[in-house]
Formats: sequence, structure tokens, C-alpha cells
Amino acid sequence: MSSASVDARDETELGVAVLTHGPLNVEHIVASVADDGAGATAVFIGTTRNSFKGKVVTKLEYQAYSKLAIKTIADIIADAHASFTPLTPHTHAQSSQRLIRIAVHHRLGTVPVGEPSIVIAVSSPHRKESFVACEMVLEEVKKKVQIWKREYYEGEREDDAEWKANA
Amino acid sequence: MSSASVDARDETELGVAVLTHGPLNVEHIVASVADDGAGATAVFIGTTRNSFKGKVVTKLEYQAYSKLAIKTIADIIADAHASFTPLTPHTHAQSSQRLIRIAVHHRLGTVPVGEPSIVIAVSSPHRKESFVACEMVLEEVKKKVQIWKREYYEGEREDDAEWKANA
Amino acid sequence: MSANTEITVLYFAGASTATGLTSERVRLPSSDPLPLSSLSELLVSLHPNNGLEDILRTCQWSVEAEMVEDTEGVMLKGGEEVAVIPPVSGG
Amino acid sequence: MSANTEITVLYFAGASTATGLTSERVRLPSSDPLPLSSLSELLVSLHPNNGLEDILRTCQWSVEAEMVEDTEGVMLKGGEEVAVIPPVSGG
Repeated sequence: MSSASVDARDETELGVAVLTHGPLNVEHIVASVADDGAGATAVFIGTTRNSFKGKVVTKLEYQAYSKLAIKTIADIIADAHASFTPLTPHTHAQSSQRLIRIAVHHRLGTVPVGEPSIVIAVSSPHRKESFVACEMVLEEVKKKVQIWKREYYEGEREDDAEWKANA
Repeated sequence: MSSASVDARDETELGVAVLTHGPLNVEHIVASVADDGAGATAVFIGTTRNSFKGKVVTKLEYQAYSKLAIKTIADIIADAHASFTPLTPHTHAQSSQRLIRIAVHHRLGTVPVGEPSIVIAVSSPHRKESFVACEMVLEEVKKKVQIWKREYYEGEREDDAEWKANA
Repeated sequence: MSANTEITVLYFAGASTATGLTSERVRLPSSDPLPLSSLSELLVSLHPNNGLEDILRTCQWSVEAEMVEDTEGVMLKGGEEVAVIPPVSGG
Repeated sequence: MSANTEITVLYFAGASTATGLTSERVRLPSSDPLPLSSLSELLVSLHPNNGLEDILRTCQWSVEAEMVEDTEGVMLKGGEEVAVIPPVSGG
């Protein structure tokens, strides 16, 4: 495996970005965005599915340009917060239109069938923003983050395993 | 507390509805919708917020007409599945437009600040359906399920605590 | 008096606070079936001057753990579990 | 030969499979800065007939862990870490 595809972490007040070769713990990730001002937390868990277009998937492998991927995720987190912050936040009602914390954890290396490869958690005072931001962050990650997936199918040679593309 | 506001559970192949006076465990609830055919699980966690319109919330209390609430949740789960099942599911591509399992857990009794009062988890082969269904189920629960919330504020007499309404 | 000329009324949320009860055995006024639409008046007469009348204006009803859309078309014969359903606030 | 007339090229996904490498020290052709837009040609000349040329057509580039939009405007002087960025598939 690539020496550039290593564990990495970036944490700010806005949230945390993590790349790890270890399993993802949903409980822990959710706890990392907990806040007594939050009424809502939306979570997305992407797992390795057992099939793709009729073929049996045996495993997925992920690699990353970790140094750049972590920066890209940090930018996505900052952009999500910015898109929910009013330009003139001078009333109390407006301050509720915001996000509290965002966590993005992505797994590297082999991810067996049924296990999570990505977990995103977004906390906010109200529910609508948490859903919208969670989906937004996921789409941005799939579009921009320098992580690559190789999908292995039953009955096919490992050397022929396909590198996927999200677009 | 009302003797009609008791723990209850209804489980089918489509999913599970739970009312409980105990804490909600997100890990456990997510595991209950796990499936090797699922690529996506969307989760919503509603927690007791520490404030409401400038007032400090000390706790929430929930009661339910459990017998009816559990039936209403079961109907919501069935409706969500139905709305994602094609009328003529004869191609493989179409069968991916579906949900796998839905879990709805709602807490009863006292829910302290920062703790979950509701957890909804929806698994599906693909991400879009999981997000849409999770939000749909939450809105239906808030609109129809026979559960009531009393909000207690700092500095106010408990006898004056307000019964809320979602609409 | 047979048990079957009584119903059980369940009170929740504001209805429970107003009456100070979570449930109540209520005797039907006669052996004739009572329209569900007449139950509000009966309950208010049992609980005067405590805000129940205002609360019932915003409530729905369930009979035998089934929500009722048309209260005119439901007749209570005795033995039923009837719930006063205030506006919900779960989730 | 000073280390500064070499760059480090990182290969990922299909680019890594094609070259059989995850990284490579590449000497710049001269002491003049090399436009990033010319690096494809150089890499293909180092790895002929293995599909790299086709792969590079769909790839973007990063220099010093920054994505590059305009490859014409970036000059490589030596010492940089340059990554071939195939279409991503995380999430």
C-alpha cells in the first residue's frame, strides 16, 4: 500500500476529519459532535455492500492521498458551516440557523462486507439543517476528497480488481 | 405517570418500533438495521436541547398512548417502505430503489439535557433513499404519533411546565 | 349496573393536567349508544371550570386504540377504551 | 546532481496500478523550471506502453498537497511533491 495513504486527523472547533485504517465506531463519532445546544444530529454511515450490478463483492480497499484528503475534508467542513451561518447574525432566531459540529471519518485499507467505510455526523440546534448539511457533506466528499476505492468481485482475479470513480 | 404510557415494541421484517423508559443506544439501533445488502444507513438522533427561545431547559418529559403510538409507528414504517417500492419491480436496477430496514426508538419518561429522545435509522442499498426516508419517517412521527412532550424551564414551577405541540 | 354501560377514558398531556387524571371510568347516560361526538359535553359536565372544554376543542379521539376521523359516525355502547388525543409533540 | 532537480511523483489508484509504483523520484530534464503541463509527457516516456497515457487524460494534479486548476501556470523547479490525482471514489 501507498506510504501516502496513512492515518490522519484534523480537528478544529467546527469539527473533525479522520482517516483511519481501524474500524469506525459510530457511538464515538456521534459523541464527538454532541453538544447541549444540539436538538438534532444527522448521521450517515456508508458500508461495504455485498453486491454490485449482480456481481458478488468480496471486499473493498480504500487508499488516500491522506495529506491532501484531510485538508479537502477540513475545507468541506468549513464550507458547510459557512453555508448555514447568516451574513448578519444579529437576532436570536437567526442564530438557530446553524450547525454546531461536523465529524467526517473515512476508513482506509480493507473494508469487509457489512462494515462502515465512512461515517458523517452533523449536530445542529434544529433538524432540517442537520439533514441538509449531512447530505451536502457526503456529496462533497464523494466529489472532491482524494480517496480511491477498489472493488473486488467473487471469481475475478485480484489483479483485475476495478478502481471505481464516483462521477 | 399514565399507566397507558408503558414500554412497547413491534417488530416485523420491515423494521422495529420501540417505546422505552430506558436510554437509547445508537450503536444497538444502527446494528438492528444492518444488512450486507445495505450500502447506506441514515440516522437521526433527536436530543434534549438546553434552551428554548432564550429560556433554559432543565428536562423534558415524554408520555405516550403506547398501545396506539406503536401501531402508528408501525404504519409509518410500512408506508415508508411502500413509497420506495416500485409498482412493477421487474428489473434489477429498480429493485435498488428500496429500503431494507427501519428502526424507530422513542424514549418515554424524563429525558435529561443532552440525551436522545428519538433515534431513527434507515438502511438501503443506496444513499439517497436512506436520507429521504429517514427525514420522511421523522416528519411523520412528529405529525402523527401519540406521544406528548412537557418542557421544564429553569425558574418556573413544575406545575406550570408547558405541554408542547408539534404543529 | 353492568360494567358494559361504562367506558374507560384515557387522558394525556394537557387533558390529563386539566382533569388531574390519567384515566377515568365514565358511565354512559343511558342504555342507548352514545355518539362519540357527544362525549366532550359529558366529560366537561364531569369536570367543570378546569379548562377541559378549551382543550377538547383541539383534541382528536381514539376508540379501542384506533384514531377516529368521524366522531358523528362512532357510537359508544359501553366497554370501550376511549382516549382524548391532544396535539402530539413526540420526536 | 542536487536533490533539488528532482521531484517526487505520487501515484494512486489506476495510475499506481499502471506504473506498479506508489511513488517515484523523477529528475527534471534541465535546470530550467518545467511546466506542470509537460509532466504527463515526461512520465509517459518513463512508463511506455502500460496504459499510463490514457489514465493521465482523466487525472488532475496536485503540487505540494494543493490541487492545481491551471497546469500551464505552474512551474516545477525541483523538490516538489507532485501527485497524479485520478477520479476520486471515496465515501
